[in-house]
Amino acid sequence: MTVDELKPIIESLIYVSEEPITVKQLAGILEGESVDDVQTAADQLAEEFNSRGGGLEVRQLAGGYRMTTRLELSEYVRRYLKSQPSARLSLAALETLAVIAYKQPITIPEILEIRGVTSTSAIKTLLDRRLIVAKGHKQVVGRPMLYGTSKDFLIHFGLNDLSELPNLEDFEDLMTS
Amino acid sequence: MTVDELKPIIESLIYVSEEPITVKQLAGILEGESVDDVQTAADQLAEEFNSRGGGLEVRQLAGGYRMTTRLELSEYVRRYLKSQPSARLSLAALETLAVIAYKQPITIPEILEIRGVTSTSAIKTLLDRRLIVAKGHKQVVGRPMLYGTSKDFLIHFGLNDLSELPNLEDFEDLMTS
Amino acid sequence: MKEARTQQPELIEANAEFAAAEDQYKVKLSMFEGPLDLLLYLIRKEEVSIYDIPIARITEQYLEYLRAMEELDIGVAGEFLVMAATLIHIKTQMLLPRDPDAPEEVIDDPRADLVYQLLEHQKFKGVANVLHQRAMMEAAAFTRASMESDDDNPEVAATVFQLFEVFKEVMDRSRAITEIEIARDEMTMAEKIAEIKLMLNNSSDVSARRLFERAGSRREMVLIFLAVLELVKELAIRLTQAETFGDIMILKRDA
Repeated sequence: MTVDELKPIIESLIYVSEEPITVKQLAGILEGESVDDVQTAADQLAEEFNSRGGGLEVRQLAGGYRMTTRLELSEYVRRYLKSQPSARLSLAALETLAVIAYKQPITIPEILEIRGVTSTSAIKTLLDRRLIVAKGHKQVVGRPMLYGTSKDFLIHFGLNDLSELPNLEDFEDLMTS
Repeated sequence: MTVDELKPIIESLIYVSEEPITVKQLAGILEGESVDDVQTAADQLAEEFNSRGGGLEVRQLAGGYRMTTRLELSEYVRRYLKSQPSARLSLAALETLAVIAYKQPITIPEILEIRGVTSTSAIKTLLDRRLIVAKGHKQVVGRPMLYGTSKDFLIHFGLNDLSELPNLEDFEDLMTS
Repeated sequence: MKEARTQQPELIEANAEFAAAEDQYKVKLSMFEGPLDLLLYLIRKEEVSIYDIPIARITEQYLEYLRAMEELDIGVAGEFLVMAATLIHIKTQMLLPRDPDAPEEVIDDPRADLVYQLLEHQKFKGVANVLHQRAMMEAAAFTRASMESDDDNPEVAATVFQLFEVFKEVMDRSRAITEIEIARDEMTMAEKIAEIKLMLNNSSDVSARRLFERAGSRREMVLIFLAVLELVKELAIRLTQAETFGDIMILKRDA
């Protein structure tokens, strides 16, 4: 199949997929097509689709492609769906999440050491919201559980992968500025 | 708003709507816009969207507009849906899986004893989903089959090996305080 | 992420709240999530450098806040007290005369660890703000309505912790229903056989009824029954019954 023939198929698959769909998954369905071709087609599709100026976008999230409404149109969509924005994370939960995101995998005692406060209730919230996941035990005395961020974390914060997190050092001189 | 400004909004509303969305509903969200303008915009949008030759279509169905994948692509969509795990695990299956994960290798009579109810259909589901595998026969009367978790189980739960399963202490670490 | 540095809603909010407060002590403890937040606030308020904290002054202020919190009957969390001890410790270290001969770079600044911790904490606070903004933005993106097929395809939809929770529930339930059975789960027929043999070594006969009455569960009763049958088969014991429906006596067979 040519790249141009692949594009409509990929568009339909991105649409039906509930989660961001990866190039690997796409290539698996498009039997016989090379991963490279699928990648090229998906990227071209995203660019073309997004340059239409329509109400929808194909975005790269959590390592895959996902179709969403354009951010600027949220007011109308929300009005139609009568949806409430989901419960905001507390500052404590966000700070704990930030520590986990940069220091993963990390244990609860290590988080305590960095934050200076216990974070168990924040961790429980983050687990319940599936923003973090357990990543096994640390091979130290007491074998505490290690935590890291999940795929839902990337989706929730609109990231394609962890490298898109802001540079921690950028926040070094906040106080002096 | 001009007709051209209405189109992206209508596109996003058709996309998020669960049912075919009517012109009347659209006009209700687009306060201040005439039904005629909304009708014109929706029709133009449908025509433009469909003439792209993409993987999606805006169709008029049941008196409203609806977005669907193109009929010719249904084969790929079906293939995708088939590649997805078939059903959410029932509580019975999840319980059985939990017992097997923590008590493996284990026989069906032993699971019965722990759960207090027969688990045969749950076991079948778990085998079908490749979350558990048979691990040989137990050397007791009747030589019942032993079951344990599979590699897919580890992958699914993001574990490297079974020692990474959370234990009671991990659980209590979270629950206390 | 430039916008994050100029616009920090949480910080601005916090500062505004402080400025508005006539009595700066009447601050909610909840504003300071932990001792590091309070310290950062004090450093900012005093307009001192985080790299050269006037430890005596900051410590004094810190302790004043703790006292005020206590007076206002706001429970002071243990972490705040730990930090107070750390500050006092650093303060005394700073008062110790330094070895004049030690080369400059060898001199450990007693504040170093604390400064590092504060800087790290500050960075994570900054990131938390960026994350917050990103989440708000992301909440504006909607995905398509659910389709019928969606109900069929979600994954197992459980985390390892939920798996453990389910396991724990099953075990608790199991324990509640058949506590004794579980407790004696390890019991085997071989153990029962040994037990009966031991009893017969101690006395010439054993009442079968009494033997079965000792059973804590149906499972154990079955095991005892099977053990008795096994012993009969092995010709190790013999069973006698004085009268119909009477007690069966187990007697040791002489080899």
